[in-house]
Amino acid sequence: MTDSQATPLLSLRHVSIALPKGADRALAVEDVSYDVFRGEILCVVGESGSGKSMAANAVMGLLPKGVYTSGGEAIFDGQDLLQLSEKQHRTLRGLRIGMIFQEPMTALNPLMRVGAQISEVFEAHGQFNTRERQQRALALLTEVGIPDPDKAIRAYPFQLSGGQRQRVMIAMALALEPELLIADEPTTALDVTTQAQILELIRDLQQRRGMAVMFITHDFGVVAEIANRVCVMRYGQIVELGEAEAVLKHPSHDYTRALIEAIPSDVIPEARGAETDTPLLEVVGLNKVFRSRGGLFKPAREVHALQDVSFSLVKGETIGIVGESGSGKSTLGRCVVRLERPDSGTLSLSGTDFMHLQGEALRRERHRVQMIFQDPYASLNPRHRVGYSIAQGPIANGTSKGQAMAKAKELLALVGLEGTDDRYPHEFSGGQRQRIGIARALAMQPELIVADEAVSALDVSIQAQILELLEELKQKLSLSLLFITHDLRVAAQICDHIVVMQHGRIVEQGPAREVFLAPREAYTRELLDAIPGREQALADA
Amino acid sequence: MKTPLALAIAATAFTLSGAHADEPRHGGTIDTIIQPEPPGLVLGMIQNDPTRKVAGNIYEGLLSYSTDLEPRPQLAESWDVDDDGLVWTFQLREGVTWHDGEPFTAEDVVFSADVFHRELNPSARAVLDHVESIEADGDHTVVFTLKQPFGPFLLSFEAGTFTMVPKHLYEGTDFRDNEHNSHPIGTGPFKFENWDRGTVIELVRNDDYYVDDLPYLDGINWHVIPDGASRAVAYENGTVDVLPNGTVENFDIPRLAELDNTCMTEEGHEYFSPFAMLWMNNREGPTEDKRFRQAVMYAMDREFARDVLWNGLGNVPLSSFGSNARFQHDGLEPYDHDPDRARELLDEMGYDGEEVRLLPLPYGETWTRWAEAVQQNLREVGINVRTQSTDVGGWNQRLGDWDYDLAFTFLYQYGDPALGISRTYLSSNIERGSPWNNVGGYENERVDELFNEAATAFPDEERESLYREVQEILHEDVPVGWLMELGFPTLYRCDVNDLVTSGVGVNDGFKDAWLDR
Amino acid sequence: MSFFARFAQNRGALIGLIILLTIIAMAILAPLLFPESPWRMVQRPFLPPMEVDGFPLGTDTMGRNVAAGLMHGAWVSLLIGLVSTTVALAIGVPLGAIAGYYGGLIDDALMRFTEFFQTIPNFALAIVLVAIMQPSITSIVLAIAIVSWPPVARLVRAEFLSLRNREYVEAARLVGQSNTTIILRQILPNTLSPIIVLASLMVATAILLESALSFLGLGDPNVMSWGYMIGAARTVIRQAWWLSFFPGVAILLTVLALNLVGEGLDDALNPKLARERS
Amino acid sequence: MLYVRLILMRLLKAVVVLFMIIIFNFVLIQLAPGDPAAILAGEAGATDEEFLRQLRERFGLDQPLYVQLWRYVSGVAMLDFGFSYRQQMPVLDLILARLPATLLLTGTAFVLSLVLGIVAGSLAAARAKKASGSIIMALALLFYATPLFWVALMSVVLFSVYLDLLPAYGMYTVGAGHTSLALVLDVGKHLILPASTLALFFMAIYTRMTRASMLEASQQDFVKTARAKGLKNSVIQRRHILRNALLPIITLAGLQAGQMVGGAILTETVFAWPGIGRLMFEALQQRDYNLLLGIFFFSAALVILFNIITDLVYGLADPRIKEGS
Repeated sequence: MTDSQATPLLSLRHVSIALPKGADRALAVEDVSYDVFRGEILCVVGESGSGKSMAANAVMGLLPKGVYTSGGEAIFDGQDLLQLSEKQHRTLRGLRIGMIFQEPMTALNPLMRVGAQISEVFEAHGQFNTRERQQRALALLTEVGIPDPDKAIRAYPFQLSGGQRQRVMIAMALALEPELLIADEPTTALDVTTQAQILELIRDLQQRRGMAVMFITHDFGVVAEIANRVCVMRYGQIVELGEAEAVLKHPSHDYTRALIEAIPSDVIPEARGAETDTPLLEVVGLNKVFRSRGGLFKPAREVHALQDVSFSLVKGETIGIVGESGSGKSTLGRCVVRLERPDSGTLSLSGTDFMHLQGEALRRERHRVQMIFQDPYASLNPRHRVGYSIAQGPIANGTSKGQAMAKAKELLALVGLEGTDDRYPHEFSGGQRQRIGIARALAMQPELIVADEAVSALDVSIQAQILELLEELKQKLSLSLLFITHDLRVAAQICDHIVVMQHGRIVEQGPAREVFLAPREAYTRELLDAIPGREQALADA
Repeated sequence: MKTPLALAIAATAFTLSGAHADEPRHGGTIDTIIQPEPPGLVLGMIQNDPTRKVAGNIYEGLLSYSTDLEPRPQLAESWDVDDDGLVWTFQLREGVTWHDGEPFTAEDVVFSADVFHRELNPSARAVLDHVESIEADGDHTVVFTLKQPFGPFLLSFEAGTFTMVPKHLYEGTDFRDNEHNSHPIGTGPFKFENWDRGTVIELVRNDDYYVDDLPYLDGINWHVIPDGASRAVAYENGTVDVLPNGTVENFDIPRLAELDNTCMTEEGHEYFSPFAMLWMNNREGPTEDKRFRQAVMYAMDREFARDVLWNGLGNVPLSSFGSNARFQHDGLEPYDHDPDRARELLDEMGYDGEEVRLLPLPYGETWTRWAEAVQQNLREVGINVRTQSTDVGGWNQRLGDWDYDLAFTFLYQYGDPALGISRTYLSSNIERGSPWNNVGGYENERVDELFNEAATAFPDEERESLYREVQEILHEDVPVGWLMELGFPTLYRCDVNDLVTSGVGVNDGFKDAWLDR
Repeated sequence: MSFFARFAQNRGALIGLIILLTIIAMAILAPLLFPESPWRMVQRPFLPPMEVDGFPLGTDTMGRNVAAGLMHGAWVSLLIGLVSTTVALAIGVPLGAIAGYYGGLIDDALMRFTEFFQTIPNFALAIVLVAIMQPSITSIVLAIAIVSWPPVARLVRAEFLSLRNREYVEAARLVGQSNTTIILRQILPNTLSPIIVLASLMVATAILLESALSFLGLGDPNVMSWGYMIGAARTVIRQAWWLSFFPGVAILLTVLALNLVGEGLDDALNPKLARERS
Repeated sequence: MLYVRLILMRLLKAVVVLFMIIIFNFVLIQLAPGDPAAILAGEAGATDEEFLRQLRERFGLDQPLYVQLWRYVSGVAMLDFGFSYRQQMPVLDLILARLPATLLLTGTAFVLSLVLGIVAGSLAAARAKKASGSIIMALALLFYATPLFWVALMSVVLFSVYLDLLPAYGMYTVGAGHTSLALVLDVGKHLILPASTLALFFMAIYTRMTRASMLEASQQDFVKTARAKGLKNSVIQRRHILRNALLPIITLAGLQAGQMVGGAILTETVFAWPGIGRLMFEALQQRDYNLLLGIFFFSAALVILFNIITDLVYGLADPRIKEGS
């Protein structure tokens, strides 16, 4: 697709970007060189901290405060972008280089109508009169495929869904038909089906307009989906640069290989037989409604988070609850551990009614079900040493402090963090914290562990390690696990059974293999199809 | 036989008080200050100081008083008393009208005294207790018959105490709810015009005033300015021309008095002659002991208070009778500032350092400072004093409930011991609930006897010897601390002439005042 | 970076701290440097500053040493600021914690209660309370505390609301810790930094409030505070500027210092914000 | 329609709060030593039992407390706030006569402080790293730390006494008989010192708040979006950062607006401004229960009104609230 002989639209040469003093390393980006050509999509891939976004920000002149380019050049249409004044940069931004960002929720001004925010781009570059700007905005919204653009143009961002907002962002970035579009993780915060649509849109627009796209992502699936060329980064340096297909199929660098291998494959392990038939957890006809109280301007609202949800889990089994945001999967998990109280239905644990327990009685029974949380940064009290964080559960349940602390040390060793019990959470990385969270759950010797998006916030390589650890512990301790995730692929790797949820209802449930390889329901299929890079992967398999 | 006591014409009054070569001129409005803002302007219903100041120019009494406390004609043209001192006959001035045009007659006097004041006015009531009957004899004669002679009777007719109120507007109504209360109607030289609450009370000239030519001024604006410093500024920048006593802080007086075209007089307070005292609870605690009370007298540096706090104005009293009260005994040994003597007395009584509570008077900064000075004086002789700050409500309550050890106060002397002094010492005047009676709880039979006899003795020579004996006993017993006879300076522009011509100062002073501009 | 190093990065905070320490030193040294009561009338009144040895700041209306008053006043003003803040915290923190942690009806009831106190204008309420209890150190401290706890309660409630669903709190709930333990050990320690910052500002506000009350004549007559000194001096502001000037500057500096220190604490306790701010 | 109903609900709630405030204050005032009768009698310098009895009977103070409370509450329910003991006028008349002065003073100070505070705060935020920004903040801190009454006194001495530029006290020139435009100018002239004194402190608060809020808003993602569009910095500051930064300031300003009534007590006292704050202080000193309760009622009502207005304004400023459904 690419004509590598042509002059690059943007050419980075030996770019180095310095971090402020006190950061974990001196340079965010070190001696990076790559080109972006007209009509191609270049994916810059890397895990968090790889510096993949920095060069793009430097190109836009949008480096965070305290961060500055310390060397190299970025030639765009004959001029070095790194040498431009703020004023010169401004005339390029929006007009010749557009940019979209990761968080569609916060990237739009909440107080301005969508139309006005798009019109602003024309205004910034002194183009058209007010009426024409509105018309163009409308045309753009139509082009990016927003349903009911006449209405959307007058809408405020909060009235749009995440995907719609990202479309607005794209409309804004493309308003003046820039030659280069920089997309900084534009789909990371979106649900998988929405992600597929947005990727489709970007590719479509890129081809129609023949512009260059610099697409920054952490996800090799996405790379497989849209990239012409790939630039893999680690610790601020390029580890591999080449045609997408070549890199994906024959990665030359170990790191790239490791990253690609870390993606859960579509090879589904055989289901293990359950040890017994007696259900450990029985959920029958569970319902939960959230009611928000009205304010001066807000009428009261009701959200049916769970509707008639039934499934059961046998001891030693792992069940995956899969769904997109708003599907009710997390509410289900929280009901099971009784952080929420279901409105009706049955929830029993080894025969005991777990739903109607209250107060002190509930507190005494709580140790039976534990949870591993999503956000490794929020799940540990920053003011407690991790050993104590693990030990406080047993202490609360009557174990002596000395014994509990000794047990905590053991558990830390078990999750691979030997001798770290007197450190504070901020001294650990995200993956390590997740290990501590697991140790904390294990400390209670629970009958059931609920893992709520336990690996979603982690980089893909770390994600693989944690999944491995869980698998290992499952074997060793014959754990029963309720694994909640938005990622059907991850679920298929670790779960015996899969429950697919949508809008608070169970859409489909069954053995992992079946659900994954031969889904019965359209929605499940839709979910599977939306997984980026799946076609590639299937083709490989 | 009737003895004419006085017969003078008001119009001649100003020639007595000033040696101005110029003839009085008509015209001009005077701006002055009223502090605090009065609760209302109906004298007789309200007798507090600000009401007296403003309404003293609207209402009048039968008599007014010179700065020597000699009675002068006002609404009464002349008066007689019979030889027993029991039957007093007042001849009223003819042709006097109320501000609404109705004539002023003897019926108004009888109504005011016998009905209105008996119901509403505690200080008038104290005098009326001595009165057997009040009768009108035609339109212009009123006869008061007393139960027994009452020495200070003729001093009781001042406008603030014994106001004449219009019978035709008040008779048969609920006095306190009368619609005219918001627009007072008197006979005085000025008429009520407007009261913008929180800002100003405006009075205008009464064109129908019964003395020809008077008043000279077109009106008086009484400004309401709550902050002392701002009041001083108002005078400095020329907004107001007269600062009646008590309107600026004492510390400001020397500075303001130095300003160009500024005069100061201390006259015009003789009728009230405020006497600052320190209540000492005679019932309990260390203050129950006479020696302790004497020690307090020796410990206090009263000269310092006068010189520093009151800028040398006023006068340290020898004993219980002030210099403006009659019958003062000047042969007593003064309680000078003598800390050593105070310590001796405390040792002698065996004072053990028990805490003594001191209640300052919540009437402004000078009083607060004074309490601080006294506190320090007492501490220096070893008395363990704790000051209890309070506001007017708390002060009233504490004194009324006798819940104090030492407390500041000041009392008007009203020109006669029977009106202003005996009330502090009579045991019959001990009653809970009021801060103005014998709050100290002093009880001495002999003192009671002497005061009662002296009040009704006739003539004055008789009274004098009784009062001498009382003063000797009180001087020894120290039922209260005698702090100071307060000076009440009035500051004014020198081109305001004939401002203070009576024993009540500016309260009725604007009648004769004129502007030389 | 250590806490103090972060604090000291803010130059203003460092200056504030130095001023504050100086004032505390003044308060502590007062009885040593001026062993006599500051109420003692020791020289002629209205002595201007620097005129007579031993009276660097002159004397007041009654010949009392202004310098002595200022030093002794430091103690009183700081004490009033600290104690009233402590009392306000003692009311506001538990209320806010309970409201924020339990939510629902309890929260509703407590917040209505808090709003109720905020509906009456602060200063007016303080005046009424002092007048009713009669002016004394205790009543002033109480009145200041009573009018200043609602913001504490609101802050603590907001913090608790945002923290109570933090995953570590939920984890603590799941392991069976009691509500009391969770409130005291899990959440409260994590709300400390905003509380400390607010408290430093409250001390400043309390000192201002006390001086305003004193100005209206509602101070304690037994203790020499800066507010008292200004209140007493306002009537002679024209003759003796130094009487209100020095305590005025003292209040100003103290409030200034407390604010600077508060900002420094804020920076030091919230390193993320500090970086953005600089 | 929905708004109307919700606002009605708010008003209903406000009525409940107001009655609670009445009862609270009623009880509070009863705890104060002394009563209005004793004080009135005390001022007269002479009193006797009869006089006190008359006054107490007249004021209804001889009744049991619950009867007094019931009478008062039922009176207020009929919008009858009773009679001022001391001023001998209906409380409502007194308050309504003074309220405009306070509203004029606090309103002017409020607008002044808000506008200047926001302008200064935005400037300081835009120049956060420059000397000019630091100077603005230093001044704001200085104003914040300076006792209000001290500034008031000093400004009187400076502007009124030494420079003789502005009137030191009062609301208008007494006896000048100004009408229409002249009166407006006269009142305006009198307003300058008290309003700016009162505004100074609040301006300092708004300045600091605006700056902090703007710095926080400038970290938001949409600011980066705006920059990516190529918008000028000044446009970003105004349209994106400031507008979002104003939201918390609206909340704060709503709270402060109510509190200003209380804060005006000092200003009104020093400048002899015939407002409600001064009236309150006097009523308190006089134990003029009805008047004091009436003033508390009205100032609380003002606070509640400001809160409702704040909510409405917030709703207008933030579409998420207005159009959230």
